[in-house]
Amino acid sequence: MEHSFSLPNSGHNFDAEASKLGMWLFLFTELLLFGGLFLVYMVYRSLNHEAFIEASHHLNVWAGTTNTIVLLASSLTVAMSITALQQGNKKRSLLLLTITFIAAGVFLVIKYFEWSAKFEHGLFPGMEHYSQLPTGERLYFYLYFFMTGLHGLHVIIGGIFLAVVMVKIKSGKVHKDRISLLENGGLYWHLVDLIWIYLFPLFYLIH
Amino acid sequence: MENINTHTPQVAVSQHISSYKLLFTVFAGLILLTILTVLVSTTFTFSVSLAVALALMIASTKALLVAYYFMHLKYEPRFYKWMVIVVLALFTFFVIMLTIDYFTR
Amino acid sequence: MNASNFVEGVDFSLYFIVTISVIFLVGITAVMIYFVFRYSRKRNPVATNIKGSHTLEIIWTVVPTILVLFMFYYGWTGYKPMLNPPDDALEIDAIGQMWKWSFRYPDGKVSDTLVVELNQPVKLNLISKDVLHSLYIPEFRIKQDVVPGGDNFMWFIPQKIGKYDILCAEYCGQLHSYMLSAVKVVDKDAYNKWLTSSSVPANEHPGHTLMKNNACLSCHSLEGTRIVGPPLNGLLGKTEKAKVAGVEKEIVIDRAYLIQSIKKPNEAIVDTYPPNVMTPYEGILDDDEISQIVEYLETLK
Amino acid sequence: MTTTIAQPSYLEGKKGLFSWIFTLDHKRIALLYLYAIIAFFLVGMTLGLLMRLELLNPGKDLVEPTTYNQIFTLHGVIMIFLFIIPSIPAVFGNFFLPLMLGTDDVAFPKLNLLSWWLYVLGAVFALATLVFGDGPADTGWTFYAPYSVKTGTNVTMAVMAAFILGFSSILTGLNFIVTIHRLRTPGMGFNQMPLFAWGLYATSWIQLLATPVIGITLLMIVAERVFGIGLFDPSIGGDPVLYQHMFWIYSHPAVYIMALPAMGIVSEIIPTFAQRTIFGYKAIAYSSMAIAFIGYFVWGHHMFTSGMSGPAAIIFSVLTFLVAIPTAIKVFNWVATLYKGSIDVKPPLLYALAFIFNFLIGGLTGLVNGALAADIHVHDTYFVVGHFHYVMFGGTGFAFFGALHYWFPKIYGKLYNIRMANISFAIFFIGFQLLYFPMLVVGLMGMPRRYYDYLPQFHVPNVVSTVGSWILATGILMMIANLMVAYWKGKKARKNPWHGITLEWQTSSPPPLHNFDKMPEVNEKGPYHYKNAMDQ
Ligand code: HEA
Ligand code: HEA
Ligand code: HEC
Ligand code: CUA
Ligand SMILES: [Cu+2]
Repeated sequence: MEHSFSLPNSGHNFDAEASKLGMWLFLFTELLLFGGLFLVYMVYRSLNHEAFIEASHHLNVWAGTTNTIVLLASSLTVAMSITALQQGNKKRSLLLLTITFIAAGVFLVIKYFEWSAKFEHGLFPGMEHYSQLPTGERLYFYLYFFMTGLHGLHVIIGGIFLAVVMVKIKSGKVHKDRISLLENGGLYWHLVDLIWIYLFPLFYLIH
Repeated sequence: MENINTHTPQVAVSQHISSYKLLFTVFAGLILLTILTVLVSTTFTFSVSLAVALALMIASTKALLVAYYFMHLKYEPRFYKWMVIVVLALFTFFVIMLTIDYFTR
Repeated sequence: MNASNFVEGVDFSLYFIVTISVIFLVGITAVMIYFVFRYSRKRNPVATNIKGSHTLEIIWTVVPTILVLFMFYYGWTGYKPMLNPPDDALEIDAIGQMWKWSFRYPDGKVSDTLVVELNQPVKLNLISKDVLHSLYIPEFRIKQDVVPGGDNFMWFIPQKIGKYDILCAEYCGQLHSYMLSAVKVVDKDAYNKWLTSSSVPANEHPGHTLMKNNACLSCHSLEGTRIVGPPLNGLLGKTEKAKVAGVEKEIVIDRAYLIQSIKKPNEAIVDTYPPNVMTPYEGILDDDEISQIVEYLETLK
Repeated sequence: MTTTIAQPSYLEGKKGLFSWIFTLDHKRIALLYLYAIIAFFLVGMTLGLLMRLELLNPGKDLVEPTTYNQIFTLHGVIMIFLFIIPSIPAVFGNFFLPLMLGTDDVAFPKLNLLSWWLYVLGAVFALATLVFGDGPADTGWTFYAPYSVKTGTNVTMAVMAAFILGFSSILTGLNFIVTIHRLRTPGMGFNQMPLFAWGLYATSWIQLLATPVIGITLLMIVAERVFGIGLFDPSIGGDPVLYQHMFWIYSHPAVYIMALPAMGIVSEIIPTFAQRTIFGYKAIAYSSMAIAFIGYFVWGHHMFTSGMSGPAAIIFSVLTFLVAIPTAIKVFNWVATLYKGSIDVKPPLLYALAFIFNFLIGGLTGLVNGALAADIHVHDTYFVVGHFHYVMFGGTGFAFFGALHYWFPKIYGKLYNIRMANISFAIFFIGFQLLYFPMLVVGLMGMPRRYYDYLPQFHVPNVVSTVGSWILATGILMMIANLMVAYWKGKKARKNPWHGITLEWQTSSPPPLHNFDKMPEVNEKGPYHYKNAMDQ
């Protein structure tokens, strides 16, 4: 009579709490990945203080501010789309995610223009102008490209993640009672935002 | 650690639903803080360390808002908050140790 | 008498820790073996469940804590003086580069071996021209990394006449284990005599001297054997294959090429040799010195 | 009562290569890791043997200097990233964590498979350096800048390998944390968990939180090599010492990734063979967490000679000594567990006792390294090489083989020849001491590490050491042969040959596909509460 029992807590059963916990843990690794870069930034900024201030003048504060607002707005829409789906409003949820998606695009386009401006001025590591910069400023630009580049990569990954979620919402695989994937996508997206919240003052706002 | 988990996880986890209004309020706060930090850095001249401290404080407030409301940290079990605190403490320790080395050379 | 003023502190911390360690090692091992025999299944067929003891836990937390704090303390007292060189120390630049030590004295004299005067404190300013090295004098119990761009130093008082090994203790590439030298501790008279004597053989070409002093010879032979870099004899007029900006080219070696090869070796990488190994000597050697070297190279067949 | 229809064992189920390399079953994944890890272990050891041959006499014996440098780098990279870090968690953690928790798999089986594939990919990268570019890296496993940026060998690929393997390690850790939090069987709280699970739990947090730092650091090295100019270059205001900080922020905690699971194994083996409850369960469990936590803040002890500031050196040294305390607590509790036990001396116990002995020597020499004055003398000498082989090989390595002997009957349902196992253990142990003790001596005499050639005064200890390596090799090969013979024609093992009482012994040997035919019963009084020694 005992021959069919199922183990409790089986790994093969869906466990929403587990997947959320897993996502948070993953976010911690992402935080420390950037954390490593922030440590390097901290040390080099303290060793080359003047140079960092000087170099930061090459950045456009308005572009940075706009991007900050764009990213914050996209975070808002993701959070709202979760609320929408929790309330069972699939359409609105999809709409909000679409807006997020577009915001991600806008962010990347602005970043693209910023980067190409720097390229034109030859500020990319290894370029002519770059190698004539005083010491310290070169570090700044190296870090700038490395950190915003890695962040941009995360924006792209987050965007893909959200796109997958959208498809699954459409096909009904992700819905009101099984919302984990959307929540995790949201968590990831907020993390991307969180990191930018620090990148912005550290690179754009040193005066 | 004991409080989360253990016995009946298959039951759907209770979901907190954040109202649109709350989310909007938080967003408004975030925008205000962004404007504040830009204003502070472009219009006033502080001593360097004060400026850095201010910028980081504002950024951290923003981060806290995002984590607390957008990421639903506020509604998570206590264990999640502990994890976040431990991770941040860890990073802070890294910062402190590096600072000790570089500033006492 | 110890070889240097640091031997006592370092050795004391070592002996202190080793003694305690041996006591613990022997004690724990003995108890372990005794238990295994005394409570073997044959002698003790039924075990007693003992869940633990707070008293014991506290004892074996507190006792080691106290012991390690002493270990720390003696480590610290042995180390602290290394940070504070006396003001009257003689300052010598110790230059490390792949794979050679050289020592520059205040009056400009450059030497491969470090010669110091008995009981006269010496401070070595550690300068690296390429990668990390570490200057290690085992008998003196001192070691300090030589960091490019850094300003590390080490100091000591030599207390015993003799000759002691200098080793490189930080991995620095192919010939790391051959980056050896020696420190010679001599009395005042011998030191002064050495300082005023010239180490350069009278009829040596100045280019040759420069090459000796700048570690060229640890990578290049002058008679045709391959070490790390290509042999440097008979170069002028020779054709060889090299990669220029990633493109294979045939190059006829002339004066300008030699000068460029010394200033910016990475502009043209000789076939079958690695890039980035040779330090660009631009800024290290001035134009006069480089032309002296090139002049000397031209004399080699 | 137990009239269950027995399921086929996990080994019998589906056949064929694909049923293995794409399996989601944690037990099969564990075996995939086991085979890969043993293979790399043999490669790494062969390289070790080559080094010892080269060092038999001063001067050239066998290879060129650069080749030697590449050999010890590859040896270090393989041993650290491909053998010892994944070893116990990925093999025995994967296999036994779900069994010990009384559940049927880890939390994310697909992620688990992904970890294995990342491991394979990383391994391919590491070995590809043999073929592509200008040969394997010759930087040492520490990849210190600026040499790692300058050298012509294929550092980029080696570093990428470490990066990928890091991700594999992170995902394993993540999986285990969630498994432990979510999948314990009813009735098993954290304090009813076996100590091996505690060890893995502490380890997983290190894997999760420390590994990303080295990931990013290694990416900086790659970027630096690709753009030819970079972050640790003093000529642009950078600082090579910062690289060391970043490297050790991970790599010191990583040594506890290696040690904690091994300590978990020892905490399993000792109570089983003493047939009594473990002494100080909570002390052992929580000291694992303490080691993991304090272990994050001692990285600077690898850099005492780098020109670190005095105050920083003091703090790192004090913390280094403090991290020894929780380890001491464990050692004392293990020894106390033998007291009034009913001890059955079988090969797994021998390995566990050897672990304690070797780890004592390794740990106590670690204290010498941690003392500022003494470390100035012994840093980067063979004393350090001796220290870390004692803890890594003498400690974790012995625990790995102990675990293999302990769980072999459970994994394969076969029993090995105990006599042969004892003999090979003895040879292994003696060879080990002969190989590594002279390193401590020659280190104190002042012989630096990573030396292709050495001064004549260091000759004798090096000869002893090389001879030891042959004896050790004999022992290991005998041990592996013995286990292979058992695999092919060993006697069928009983369900519970050692009379253990953690949950993995409640299922058949080898376990069925879904781990348990019958709900496992949790011992409410704790995982090691033996009712009556011999009643199973
Ligand atoms: C499994 C891996 C492992 C483990 C567990 C340890 C454990 C320890 N290690 Fe080790 N270590 C390495 C692997 C490991 N190490 C490696 C790989 C390197 C070299 C890396 C490289 O450069 O390539 C290294 C290098 C290294 C250094 C740098 C040396 C140098 O380069 O100059 C130092 C310095 O402090 C150190 C210290 C310690 C200490 C204090 C412990 C402690 O955790 C040990 C604690 C244990 C005990 C103390 C024994 C048990 C205690 C008792 C029986 C109680 C009685 C004792 C007391 C009185 C306290 N280690
Ligand atoms: C778990 C980790 C681990 C293990 C197990 C070992 C095992 C061994 N290591 Fe280890 N070693 C390291 C980790 C490890 N090592 C690390 C991290 C470094 C630092 C690297 C660096 O500086 O960057 C190092 C450095 C190092 C050095 C210092 C090099 C130097 O500084 O110049 C030496 C020197 O003797 C050495 C020797 C050995 C030997 C002889 C073994 C012996 O165990 C090997 C014994 C050999 C056998 C048991 C062979 C059995 C197998 C066969 C005979 C082959 C059969 C083959 C097939 C069937 C395919 N190692
Ligand atoms: C660390 C090792 C190293 C040192 C020190 C070194 N070189 Fe070189 N050298 C090389 C290598 C490797 C090459 C070949 C790769 C290249 O062309 O850059 C080379 C190439 C050269 C060449 C071009 C040879 C040819 O055949 O075209 C010249 C000339 C030269 N070195 C001169 C010098 C001089 C002069 C010094 C000292 C002032 C010196 N080198 C120091 C490693 C070294
Ligand atoms: Cu210079 Cu090693
Ligand atoms: Cu360490």
